[in-house]
Amino acid sequence: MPEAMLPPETILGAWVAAGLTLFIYSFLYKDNPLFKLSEHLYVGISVGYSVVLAWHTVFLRLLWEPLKKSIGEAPASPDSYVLLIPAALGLFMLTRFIPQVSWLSRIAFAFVVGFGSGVAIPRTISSYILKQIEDTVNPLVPAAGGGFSAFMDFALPQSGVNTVILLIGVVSVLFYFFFSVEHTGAGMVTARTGIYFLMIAFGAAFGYTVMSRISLLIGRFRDLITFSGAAYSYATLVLLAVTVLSLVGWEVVVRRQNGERTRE
Amino acid sequence: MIFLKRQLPLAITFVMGVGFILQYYIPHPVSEDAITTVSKWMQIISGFALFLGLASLFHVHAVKIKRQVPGWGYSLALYVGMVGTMVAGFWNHGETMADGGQTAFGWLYDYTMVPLQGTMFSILAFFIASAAYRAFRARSREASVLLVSAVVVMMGRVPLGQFLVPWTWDVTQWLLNVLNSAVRRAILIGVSMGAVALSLKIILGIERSYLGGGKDQ
Amino acid sequence: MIFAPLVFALLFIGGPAFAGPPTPPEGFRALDTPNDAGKSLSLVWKASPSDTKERSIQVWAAASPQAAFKKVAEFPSNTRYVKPGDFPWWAQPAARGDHYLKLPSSQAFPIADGTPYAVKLLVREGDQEAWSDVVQATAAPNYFNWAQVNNLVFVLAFTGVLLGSIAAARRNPHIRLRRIAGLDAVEEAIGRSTEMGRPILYLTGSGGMDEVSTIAATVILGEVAKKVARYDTTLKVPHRDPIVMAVCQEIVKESYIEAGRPDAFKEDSNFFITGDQFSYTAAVDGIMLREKPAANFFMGSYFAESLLLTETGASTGAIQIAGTDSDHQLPFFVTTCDYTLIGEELYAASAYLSREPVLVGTLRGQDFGKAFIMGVLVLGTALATVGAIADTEVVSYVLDLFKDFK
Amino acid sequence: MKAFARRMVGIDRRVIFLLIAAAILLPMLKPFGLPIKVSPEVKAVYDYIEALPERSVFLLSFDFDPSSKPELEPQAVALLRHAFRKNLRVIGMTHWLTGTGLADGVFSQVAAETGRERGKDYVFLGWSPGGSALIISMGQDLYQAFPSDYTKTPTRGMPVLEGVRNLRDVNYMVSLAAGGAGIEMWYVFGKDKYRFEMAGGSTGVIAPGLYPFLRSGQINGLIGGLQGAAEYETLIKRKGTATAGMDAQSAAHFVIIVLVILCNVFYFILRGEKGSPR
Repeated sequence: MPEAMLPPETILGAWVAAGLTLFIYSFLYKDNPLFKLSEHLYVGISVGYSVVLAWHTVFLRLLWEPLKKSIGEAPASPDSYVLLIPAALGLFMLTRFIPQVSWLSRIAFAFVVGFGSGVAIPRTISSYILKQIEDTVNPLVPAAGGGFSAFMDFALPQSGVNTVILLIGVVSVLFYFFFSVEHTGAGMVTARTGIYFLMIAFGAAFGYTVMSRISLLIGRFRDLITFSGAAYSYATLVLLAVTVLSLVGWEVVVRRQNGERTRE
Repeated sequence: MIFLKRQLPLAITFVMGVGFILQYYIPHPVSEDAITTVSKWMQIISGFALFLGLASLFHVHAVKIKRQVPGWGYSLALYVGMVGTMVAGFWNHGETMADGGQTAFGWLYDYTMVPLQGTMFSILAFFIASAAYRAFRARSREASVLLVSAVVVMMGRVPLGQFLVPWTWDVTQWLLNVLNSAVRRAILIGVSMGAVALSLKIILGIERSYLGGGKDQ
Repeated sequence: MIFAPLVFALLFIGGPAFAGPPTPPEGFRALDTPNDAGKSLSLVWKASPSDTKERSIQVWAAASPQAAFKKVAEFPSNTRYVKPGDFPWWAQPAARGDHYLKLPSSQAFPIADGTPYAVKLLVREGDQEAWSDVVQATAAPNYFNWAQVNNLVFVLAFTGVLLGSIAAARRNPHIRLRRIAGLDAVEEAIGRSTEMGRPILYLTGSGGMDEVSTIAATVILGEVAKKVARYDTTLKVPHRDPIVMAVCQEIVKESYIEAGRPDAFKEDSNFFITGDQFSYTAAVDGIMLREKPAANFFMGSYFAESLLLTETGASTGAIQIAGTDSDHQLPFFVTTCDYTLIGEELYAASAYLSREPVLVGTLRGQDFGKAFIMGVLVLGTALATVGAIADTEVVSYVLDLFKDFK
Repeated sequence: MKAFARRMVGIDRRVIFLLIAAAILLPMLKPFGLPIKVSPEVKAVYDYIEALPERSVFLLSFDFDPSSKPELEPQAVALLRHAFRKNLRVIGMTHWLTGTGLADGVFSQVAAETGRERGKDYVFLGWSPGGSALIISMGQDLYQAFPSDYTKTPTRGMPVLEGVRNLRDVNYMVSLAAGGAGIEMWYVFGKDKYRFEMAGGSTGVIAPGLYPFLRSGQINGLIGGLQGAAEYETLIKRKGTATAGMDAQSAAHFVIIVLVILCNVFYFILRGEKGSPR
């Protein structure tokens, strides 16, 4: 072998990763125990991971250490204990599961949701409404001049013709989401235009999403190909055989059981 | 008691909501300090909230194992994964790397969590293909428009498409920059207005379902 | 403000003809930066026809007129103009076309609130230079950002419209709302399930009770449950969020009581699976394959799981009705479901079906808002075009109202 | 003819799954290397970083987790290579708890390959909860929001953070986002108030939804999906995993396009028939 030997934990890792990947892909054949096993493992591991990191980041770094420090420096000052307020609210949140005191959790929810709503309102208006209006309202004649050919430049997002199309699009789609008037007459034309705009955008999003999902598959396949090499003692190939054989075995057992049941 | 259970939460929501709407318009350092402090508190509270979801998961699977309902073995696997990761994590003090080498916690992350999560999402690639085959039909004029636009973008966003049908690249750029932007913007404005309306209703106590159901509400 | 165009005109008439020796800048003054948190000063001076790239301006500052001055900034004299869009007309520290420089506190020159500082400018070209007078100003934090007052007006106006339309809807909840295509299918789907003797599956999405889409989904669930109770079909609602589940349990129970079938209500029609995205999806897919529901409802907000759910549902031959404001998943619902409520149609559907005054009123309020914005977009574009053709700044008195200033 | 079409419409979807797997696997084993065209929105990000002076502060937020690794990791690697080559000071962080280990790995790997030092040339702050609240907190005081970095080293006094008090001192920021907590949040709660220039890198799923922000200048550039990463790799003239994946991407897209066309052919053949598939 030309390359240096890989450390044993890397090889073991490759076997585990390749195995779990193939087990999950077995879902494409049908729902089966291998898939269920790896899926439950996945949930367990991700939960465990979150717990560990949350503990270290929230409790130690944001709560425990600053509290210890401030109380150590100024034990008499009430300011040193201010972090106990969010800690208490956090604990209130957890009372959700204790019916006798679950009302305490409402206080915590009220605090969080109240803050969230208050903070969101002016910022939503600024970024999602005013800023969007600002960029849609543009003079139809290009500021730099250039005449009709500049106006008709489709490639330039800010050109006159694109400003007009953008305006028609925004207004017609907004009109489609207008519920106080029935879509008849001129309203129908506008609403239909809105639907066409919507469908084109959905199509574009679909195409873009296809790209995204395929990329993920490429990423997984790349790992599987790497792990099928000699350096990893052909992990992918061996495990592929194991997975297929297990699925066949499982099929046989299930069919036999079903057969017995029908005979009974 | 009724006050504590019913009015107090609504009062807190109102005070917090109105206070932090006004905060936005006040550049004074006092207002800046207020948002700094409370944002930090929110960081801590949202850390606790994480445990809310975990607790229910814990409960659901504990019940399954205790009653030995069919498939309880999978719940056991879930527990093994969770406890194993937690033991490794606390043992390594939450570090994935130590002394230039990988810790057991880091190993678990790299070789179980990363492939499992990635694989789960990549299954969608297969489903998207079968959905395209089964559902992408020119049933109506709207459906045809959707279909054509999807195909053009699929072509325009990859080198092979740009190579075979060069105009798809420009058309894709235009679709995304102009038509798509227009639609997204309209949806954004509409949905934002919905979100602002909901936030206002929450602050004013008109909408209170976020507090959860229950008889004492 | 009115002479802003005049300054521009002067600029154009002037040109390089004026290039004499440097003169002190006209109208130089210092002031506390308006609408900020303090610790910063603003400098303003008039534009001059002799501003060029070669002529530079230096800013010198000191703690008092007697103290030693320190150079804090240098730039060409034809930069730092107040440009349209920098400030709204109702909160301009300087006229458009004037020079404006914000001098924040820095390590080189710290500025404290409450103490006066002295500032002067040096105009320089080649080895020739001219000093301005020394001006003084005191930095202070402000209590209100006037540049954002339009934002606040919108918040207040929208609150008023919202409360007004809710009050109107309380008096008359049967305000006309336009027909929504997917809704007729709800009845059809429930009817079909009854005929086939198969259950109905209803999902409320991935969001918590603080999302509009989830609230709409629970309201629609209430209406679906009423019909289900009347037809005597089975309803299954798997959940991802314990709070949403608690709310839905109440809602379904009330619907059964309202439909006069409290006996038919089953506590376990709402059940919790897990908060995890893919475990939940796999479990729901399992339910679809095993129990073959005749109708699947997907309401609320969704992420990548949408296609896994609807593709499996389509393969069992169920009627599928979706409604979501998650725009990134809409393409998949539109292609794989029989009917899809797009974006706000979901909110509208909940109001339409329930005729709940708060929901109907909110919908009306949002419609007013949208009508207003549509008007602003069309008239604004017209005004901006007129402004560009006539080369006038007057239109900005209107357009600035709908801009986002910081 | 109709019988054939009917059979094809009802074909087992596992056949389609196999086709897709083959379309991806074959070009990966035997790539054909088509040239990659660069879009203006990706070029904008590159140009901005290119124009930054040395030792400027560049904040890179990893707002994704392993589920989007194949799309966003190549973007992160390309951006970091560029930033380190330009000798920028890089601050890394993440809003996604489960993406923490991944982000740290990317930093260590690219830093090792370019010889940059932790604490001096870059810092990885790790994860902290709060989302928008965290951004506000960072905008006020970075050291309050992150008292220590991912390796538990105190952030105050780190050479890489010299002169950095809060988000106002950041020269450029890029959020690599896979969803909710990402680009929009950074804009609304961060850039909007603390005035730094920012761009976004995103998965293909959310990219179309970000175009309105690109148009209005709320973000100055956008790197979309694997194609975007490949474009960036082309710009920094260093081919990586994204460029390598584009052939497989092309092939898979074409299989899907052919499937869509076939589906419509069969649909039209069967259309007149009674009880045709919905």
